[in-house]
Amino acid sequence: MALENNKQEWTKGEMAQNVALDIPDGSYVNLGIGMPEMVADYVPEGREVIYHTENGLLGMGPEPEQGKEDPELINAGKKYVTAITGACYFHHADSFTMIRGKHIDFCVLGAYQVSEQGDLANWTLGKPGAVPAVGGAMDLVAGVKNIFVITRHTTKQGKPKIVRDCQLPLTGKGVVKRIYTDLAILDVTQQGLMVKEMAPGISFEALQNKTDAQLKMP
Amino acid sequence: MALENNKQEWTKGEMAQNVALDIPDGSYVNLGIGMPEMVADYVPEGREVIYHTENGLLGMGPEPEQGKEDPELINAGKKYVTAITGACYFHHADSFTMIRGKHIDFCVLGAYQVSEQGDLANWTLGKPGAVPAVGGAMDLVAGVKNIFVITRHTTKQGKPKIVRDCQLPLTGKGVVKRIYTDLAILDVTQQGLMVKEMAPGISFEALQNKTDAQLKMP
Amino acid sequence: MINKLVPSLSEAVKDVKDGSVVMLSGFGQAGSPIELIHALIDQGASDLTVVSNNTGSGHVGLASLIEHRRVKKMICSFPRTTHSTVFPELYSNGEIELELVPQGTLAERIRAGGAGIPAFYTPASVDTPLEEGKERRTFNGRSYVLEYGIEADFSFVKCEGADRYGNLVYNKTARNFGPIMCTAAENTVVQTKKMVDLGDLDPEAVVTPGIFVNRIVEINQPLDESQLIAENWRYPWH
Amino acid sequence: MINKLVPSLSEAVKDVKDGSVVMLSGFGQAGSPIELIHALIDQGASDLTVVSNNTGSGHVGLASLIEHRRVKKMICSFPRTTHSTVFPELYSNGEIELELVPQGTLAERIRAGGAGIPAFYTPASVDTPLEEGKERRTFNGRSYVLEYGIEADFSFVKCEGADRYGNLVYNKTARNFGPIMCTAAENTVVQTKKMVDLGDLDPEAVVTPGIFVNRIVEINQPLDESQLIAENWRYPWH
Repeated sequence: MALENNKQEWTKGEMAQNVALDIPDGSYVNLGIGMPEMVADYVPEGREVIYHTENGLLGMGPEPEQGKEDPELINAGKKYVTAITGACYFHHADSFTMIRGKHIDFCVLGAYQVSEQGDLANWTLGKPGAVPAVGGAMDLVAGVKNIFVITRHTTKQGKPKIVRDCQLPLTGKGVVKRIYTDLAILDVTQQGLMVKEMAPGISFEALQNKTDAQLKMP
Repeated sequence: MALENNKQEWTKGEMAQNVALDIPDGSYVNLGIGMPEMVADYVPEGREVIYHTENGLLGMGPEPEQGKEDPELINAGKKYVTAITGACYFHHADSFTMIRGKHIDFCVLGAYQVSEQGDLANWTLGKPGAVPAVGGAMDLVAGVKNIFVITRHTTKQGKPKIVRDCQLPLTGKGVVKRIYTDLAILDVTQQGLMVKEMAPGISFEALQNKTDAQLKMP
Repeated sequence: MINKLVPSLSEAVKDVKDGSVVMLSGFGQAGSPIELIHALIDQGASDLTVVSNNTGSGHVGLASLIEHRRVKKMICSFPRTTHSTVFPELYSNGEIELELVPQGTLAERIRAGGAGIPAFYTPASVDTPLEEGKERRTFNGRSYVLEYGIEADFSFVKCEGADRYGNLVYNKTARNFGPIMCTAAENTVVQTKKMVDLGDLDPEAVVTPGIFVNRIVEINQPLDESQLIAENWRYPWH
Repeated sequence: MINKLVPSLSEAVKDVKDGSVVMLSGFGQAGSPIELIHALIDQGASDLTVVSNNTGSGHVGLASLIEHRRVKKMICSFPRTTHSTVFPELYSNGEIELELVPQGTLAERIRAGGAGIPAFYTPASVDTPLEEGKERRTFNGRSYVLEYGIEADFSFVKCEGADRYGNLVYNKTARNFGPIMCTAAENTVVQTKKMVDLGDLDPEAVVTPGIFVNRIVEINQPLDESQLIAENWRYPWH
């Protein structure tokens, strides 16, 4: 959508880049399925970041070339991946030792809703009859040092995803540290949701209008 | 000591052999420090028995030749050992997964005292000021499928080691399945201590006289 | 002499009983013991409780086992994937039970079952709907829930190489739940791509020590699940 | 760029503080990071709580650290060995605290500390004097005690090979407590016999993934503790 002054909201690539810029050299990072995976494409020159995938690989590399896919080398989203030089494999209990034991520095996840207290809802819409599936999400939010969320600021129907209180079933309470949307970067603080940065051309008022939670300028 | 009819009690070697005969082909076995270690010398022809040492080796072999000792290849008693073909190494948590998780078939331990209920005291004399040391004994008796004790029937002072109730601090309660002494082989059963076999030439009365616990003939 | 190799798949799975708890290795297709699962379908045991991260795809492997109505209950973390239709349909109709477990909790419960740990505390699922019915406890000011070890009657596991003692190595991310499931079952049944001579596996690089393995069957060229699904195969084949 | 190699022992141990909790790998001599321990003696931190299976032998390594009165408390399973005199003497005089832990419980508490598990139940020590002060609970008719995870400020670990990411391999039974201690400390400091190039370690055979390691120092020819003891050496050397 076009914003004021004919400026645009951040593209998906820019959102992913915003996240990538905040991940320091030498970090161990777990990327959720979907938009979070794009973060790996924007690691700034000179930084070495190691990707963990909970199905047993530390040192996940990019997609393989066509024809070089190995059905026994996949990521948590069950996509074909590669392994970098210096990678290693391990079993699931060891993999979640890394997660639950606070060894992973950053996890980037998608969200259905995030609350101003950092509550996250991202595993089920809770519709009756639908098959619930949680995967590793609850372990990740409970164990990774920094939980970053990357998400559109509103749903396709224009409803706010950054809310006062999550209506959807929670993945974890008070777990999100920072939110990267197409409109802003928001920090979850004890004082509430602080606007760290806004997409070029958007005003605080316009941002607040698209947000159910109360925003604050630092 | 000489018994009736000029017969002798079982030698240490015979005691170890008595144990070895009761360990079937294909068993996984942990041997305690001291006399239990001798059991490995008496495995009958045609049986393959795999020895576990809790410091991280499955497939422990005999002592190395002189001059071939490796300070990084030792057993739980910190003696130099070898590894058989087909052995493998693992860390301590995995090693005690084998023990605690009931994967080891037999453990042969020494004893200060064993009670008629199968209580075992073998880790400390409980003397004031002495340094207590437990090692893996309590895990072994809690987790190995069959706990065998190999011990002299009486102390050097002639006091019974097979007792009604242990006076010494316990390693575990109701854990011993069978006791191999120089005078007899005793089964711990719900009906009490059953004499399975006696050393040649000893009478039940003589055996009972050297035993504090009540013995029964099956 | 110890030799855990058995001559056939049917021999390997012969004593699974109605009502058995069966763990199946694999994360999606990777590491899924598809030949053992098909042998289990042929064997006929039903009312099974199956522990596996997913619920299978298409109409082969675990999905086929479920489709044959052999599974009473699934214990898993992620019961739907791109090509899974069998489980969702039965679940929506209330024809199969589901115990949904966070993936790390599932892994730890299996490890605990194998390690003689009856129960442990974990922070995962606290303050979520999956906390329901669990005991909560605070340690050092943080909340945790009590979770129980899982033990199985059988584990079916796929690996890359095995020797006659049952020492195993795996391939890449097909390792996943295999090593912990090997520890947690009364009977661990393994399908290996190759049998190797004793001594061929580096003692420093063995992933599953033989003590955790009961039977091995050699399947040199296991089926490729995604290919079967793409070609619309169903087990039994038609 | 990630490069965990540090140039010196003193650099590796520089920030241990008075009162730190320090885990030391090793089972007897095998796997004991003797050079790191000597560097810690030189560094000077005191009032340490040390977690290690034993209490050292002779007057080198851990025994020397204790002899220098740097250790307030030992958490271990077996505080005496053939040549240990330092710890027993201080202990008899009430000059050092001892928390005696069954070996499997010690290993599991360290693993739990590293795995984010605050507490678990185990059957070891039930109905013995070491159950004293522990919470008992029954699961499926059997009694267990509650045990707590241990986390350390530092782990000092000896290994065989390492790369700049911190991936480690070990040698034979010198592996013992190393891999779990690597997971349980805020700072894991490793002495390796050799540094290897990235990619030289088989990804299937890495024992400690680099994520658990903070600093590495290369000690090509570590001291042989039993030889030092036989020759009556004391650290610092005299």
